[in-house]
Amino acid sequence: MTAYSLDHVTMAFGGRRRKVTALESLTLHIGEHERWGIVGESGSGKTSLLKILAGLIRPTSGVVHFLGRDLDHANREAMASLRASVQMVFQDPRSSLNPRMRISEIISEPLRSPLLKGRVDVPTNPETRVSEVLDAVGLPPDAATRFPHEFSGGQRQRIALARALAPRPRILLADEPVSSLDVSVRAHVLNLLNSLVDSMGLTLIMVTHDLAVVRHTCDHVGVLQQGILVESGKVLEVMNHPKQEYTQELLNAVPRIKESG
Amino acid sequence: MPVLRAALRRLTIFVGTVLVASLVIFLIIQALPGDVAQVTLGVGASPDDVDALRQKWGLDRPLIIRYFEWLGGMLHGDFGASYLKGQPVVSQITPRLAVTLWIVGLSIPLSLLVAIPMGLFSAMMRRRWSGALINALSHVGLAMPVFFLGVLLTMVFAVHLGWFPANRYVPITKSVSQWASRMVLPVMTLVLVQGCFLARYVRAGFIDVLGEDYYRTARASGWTKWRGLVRHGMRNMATSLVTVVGLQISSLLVGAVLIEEVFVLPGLGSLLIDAVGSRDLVVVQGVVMLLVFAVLLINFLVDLAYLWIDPRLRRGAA
Amino acid sequence: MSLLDVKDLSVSFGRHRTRVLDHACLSLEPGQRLGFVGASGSGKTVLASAIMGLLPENAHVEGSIVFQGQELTALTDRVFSAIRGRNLSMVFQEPMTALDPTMKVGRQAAELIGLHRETSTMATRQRVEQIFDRVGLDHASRIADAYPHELSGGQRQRVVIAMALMNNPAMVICDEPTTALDATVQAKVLSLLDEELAGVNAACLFISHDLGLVSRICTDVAVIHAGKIVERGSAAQVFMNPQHPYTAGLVATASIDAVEPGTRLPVIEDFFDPRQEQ
Amino acid sequence: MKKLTLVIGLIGSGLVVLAALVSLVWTPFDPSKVSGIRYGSLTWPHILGTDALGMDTASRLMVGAQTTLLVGILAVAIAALIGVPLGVFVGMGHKTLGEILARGSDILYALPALLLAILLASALGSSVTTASIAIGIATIPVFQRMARASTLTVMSQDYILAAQVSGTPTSVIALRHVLPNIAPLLGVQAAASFSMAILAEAGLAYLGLSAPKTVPTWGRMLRDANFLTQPMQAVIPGIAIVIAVMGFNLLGDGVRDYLDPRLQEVR
Repeated sequence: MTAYSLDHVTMAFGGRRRKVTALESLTLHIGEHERWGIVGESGSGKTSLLKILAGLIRPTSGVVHFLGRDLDHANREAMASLRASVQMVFQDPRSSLNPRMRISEIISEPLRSPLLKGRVDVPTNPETRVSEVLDAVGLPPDAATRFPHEFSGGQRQRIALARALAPRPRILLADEPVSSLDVSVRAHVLNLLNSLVDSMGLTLIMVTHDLAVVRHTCDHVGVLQQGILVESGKVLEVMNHPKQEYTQELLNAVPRIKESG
Repeated sequence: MPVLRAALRRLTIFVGTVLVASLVIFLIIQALPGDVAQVTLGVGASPDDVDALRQKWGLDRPLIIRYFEWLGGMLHGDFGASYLKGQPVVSQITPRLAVTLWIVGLSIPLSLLVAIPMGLFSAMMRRRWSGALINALSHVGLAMPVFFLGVLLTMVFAVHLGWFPANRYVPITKSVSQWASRMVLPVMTLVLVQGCFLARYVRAGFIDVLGEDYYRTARASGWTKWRGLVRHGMRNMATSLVTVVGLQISSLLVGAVLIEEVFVLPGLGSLLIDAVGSRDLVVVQGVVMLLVFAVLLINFLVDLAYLWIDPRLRRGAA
Repeated sequence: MSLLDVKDLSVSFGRHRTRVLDHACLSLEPGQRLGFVGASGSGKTVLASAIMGLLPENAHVEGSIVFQGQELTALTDRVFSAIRGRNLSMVFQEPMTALDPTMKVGRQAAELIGLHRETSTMATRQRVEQIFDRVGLDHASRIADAYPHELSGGQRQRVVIAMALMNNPAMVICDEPTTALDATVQAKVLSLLDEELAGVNAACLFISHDLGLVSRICTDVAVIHAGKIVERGSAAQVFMNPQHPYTAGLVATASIDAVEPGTRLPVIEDFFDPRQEQ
Repeated sequence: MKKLTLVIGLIGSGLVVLAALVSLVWTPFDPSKVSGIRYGSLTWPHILGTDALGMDTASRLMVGAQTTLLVGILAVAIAALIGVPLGVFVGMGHKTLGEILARGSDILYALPALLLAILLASALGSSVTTASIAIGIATIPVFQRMARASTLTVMSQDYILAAQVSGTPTSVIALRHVLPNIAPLLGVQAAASFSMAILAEAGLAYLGLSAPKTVPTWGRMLRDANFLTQPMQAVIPGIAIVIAVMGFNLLGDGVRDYLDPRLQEVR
């Protein structure tokens, strides 16, 4: 089954005089259990794409189907199913955790969503679920009673992951999940993300500027350049035989240790 | 010309708000409880007499017509005539406006002259006792009611030392030296209080600049601490200060009434208070409109100043 | 004699004297490029600020920093200011905020000349446009008349680099100069830095958490962990044959593409247990 | 430094609250009773002297503290209860309404509180309540702007997006995320506005636009004192005003520094 299918989706912001087109006629099909990396630089429209997939904004034109249903904001049923099965991880864990809430409150927030009431596939006991997911992301159970500022950047990103996984989503959206972290912490979070996506059979859609991360984590890749999807396909095919000069440029820009010094 | 377009946009907003404000003022004043004619003649007056007076003052005609007459009159400088004295409002306002404008016009630039060095110093030296002392001083000044400081200064300089006279105001046209000697204490009072008030904003603004990356860049370029802060901090600090100074001018136009009360100066504020006391609504209406117009004009000028200070505002984004 | 000689430099902050840099020793020869690598919070930026004399007021500095034969820690602000921007300059991390938003970039760049030399307005302007041209800013004259907010991140960082190179300094400190930039822009700015540093034969202290970046620019590498310099050597030696376990961990985590996709990535703790260290 | 601010603030504001509380049950003399001694000097039993009518200054000063606190509470309550919901509402993204409100609050913001008070006093008659209402209304835009600005900051954080992604209703977001995060700033603003209200009311009282002569307030006492013959009768209420204003001001600053050093210096 396809998780998302986007048909000629265009997203434009601003009024008549200063119109900015973030996405232009984008067509993309994402199957369930696939792992997609959407690569682009600032201004490529990748954040808009993610927000459309999360149902936070509505495209200016074009059609989005989610699990086969037309994702029109008027279609309450489709929206409810989207909210109940899609979760998101953000770039900056300092900004994605409310500093005045305890970790247990943060993680259980999606569980308290009115959209989940009466659904059988959703954990019913928040406390048990909080300790389950804390354990899954490798944090001690006593973390639940603490506040975000008591944790390091990498740990906070684990907490954000725990929150996203709490309601047992089918699809995980990730917005540059490791780019605000040190190289040395990055590996931890990527390992965790990989194993969680594996064990829970999630569909992953990750937006990033780093092709190395995509190569390691994803099986599909889409390259966005100034709102246009210039290339997409299986990761290895695209990376080994890039059809676009821009993709090649991105590949060259991946920092790696130059052996010859 | 994005600058011109932005300026024109602000001008349109300014004219629009002045019109709306004039309508609101007119409605509030005309709807105030108390029939002017009745009040003027007293409770015992016969209804016929009251009606006659109403007719004489034109209070019997529809509101909307009276509004447009008033508005049209003001456009060529006619604010109407006082109900009580029959005198044109303009002739009452003009001499008093001069007094208030002198006070405000002198004290604002002088208080900036006090506030900027004070704020600069206490920002840079905020971890030393000297900066903390200046900061504490500005806190005291901030808490000081103008009328209290006015009374204190009068006690010391006029009563005790006898340096300045504390009696009636003399217009500048009569005697410059007499006028000046009577302006020293009121202006000094305002400068001390306003200076402390503004110094707090100047300090906060400069402290912000000290933490900015561009200040570090300036230091790395070879600016010394102080000169770099003045060179790259002044304009950036000014962006926040301009609004405050604008508000300060507006509040002083009315707030000067306190100073006028302490030093017995015949200014605009005391005219307003007197007119409110005697329910001379035409005068109240005229003075309030004039003040509100001045306030909105200052707001408009502050907006224009922003366009000049902060280049980021010049392009579209308002 | 070395260009820069840092001896036993310790920096601590605040009333509790929290020590963020612990007896750091470091030297740089003229024209030499040293990559300074560490995680965030390891004290690498503090070292840069200490050399530039731009530490906040609540910092306590012990030890010595000798630059071109002059003891920097003993200088007054006025004397030090004459060195900054002329012999010793710096490129900062965040191009979006590093420039005064209320001043045209050409004027800001011109200040570097005005502060350190006496020249005519005409000559200054020519020099600014010439160096803007050199750092790859097309239409140098138009850029010079622009305000920072009118330029892209890459353009701003080029302006900052141009300013750092304005007076042909003997040494440039680069503090994560490309982290805030897009990947492709990052690569371009990096090779620009490489060329220009070589052009004026300036020494460089390149601060980064990313070994990949450092390996492109630097001949030597120092690794800092928790305020202490744990390893120092030539880039080839440090990357190929790291001595300290922490460095080995850093090297292993830096190259994601050396690992089979989907498998577990190595982490620092595989090599180095920080508790063991203390 | 930081602790000192808080301590001085606590002492200043504490003195005022204490005086007001004690005066509810006890004052040295009946504050509105005329004693035989007019223009009394600062001697026992009238330790702060008596005024021109022979009323005990110390007692009037204590009762005046009640008025002072009442003005502050009333004005801040009016301003915050109207300004904060408006600001949060606009900050959470109601565009057309936001534009209209912004214009309205711009005008109100620019209008001097004193002008409003004069108009209101002439409409409703001068009393402490009228003065407080006028000051409160004039302070609405301060709270509205601050609430709006800090709401915008909170709304730009990713945890809001995270809540939206899970389908958390807007009203819950406002209560769970926005209000707790803007509360500290609003508290500091309330303390600053409290002291500004005290200052403003003193000015109105000095002009005779607040309490009638029978109610003892500090501004009124200063107005009624004859500083040529009895300077201390003007100086004492003046100092009381300074202590109260500075106390609440420093209290706000101190609490802000103590709670959250990251908060900017605002006012």
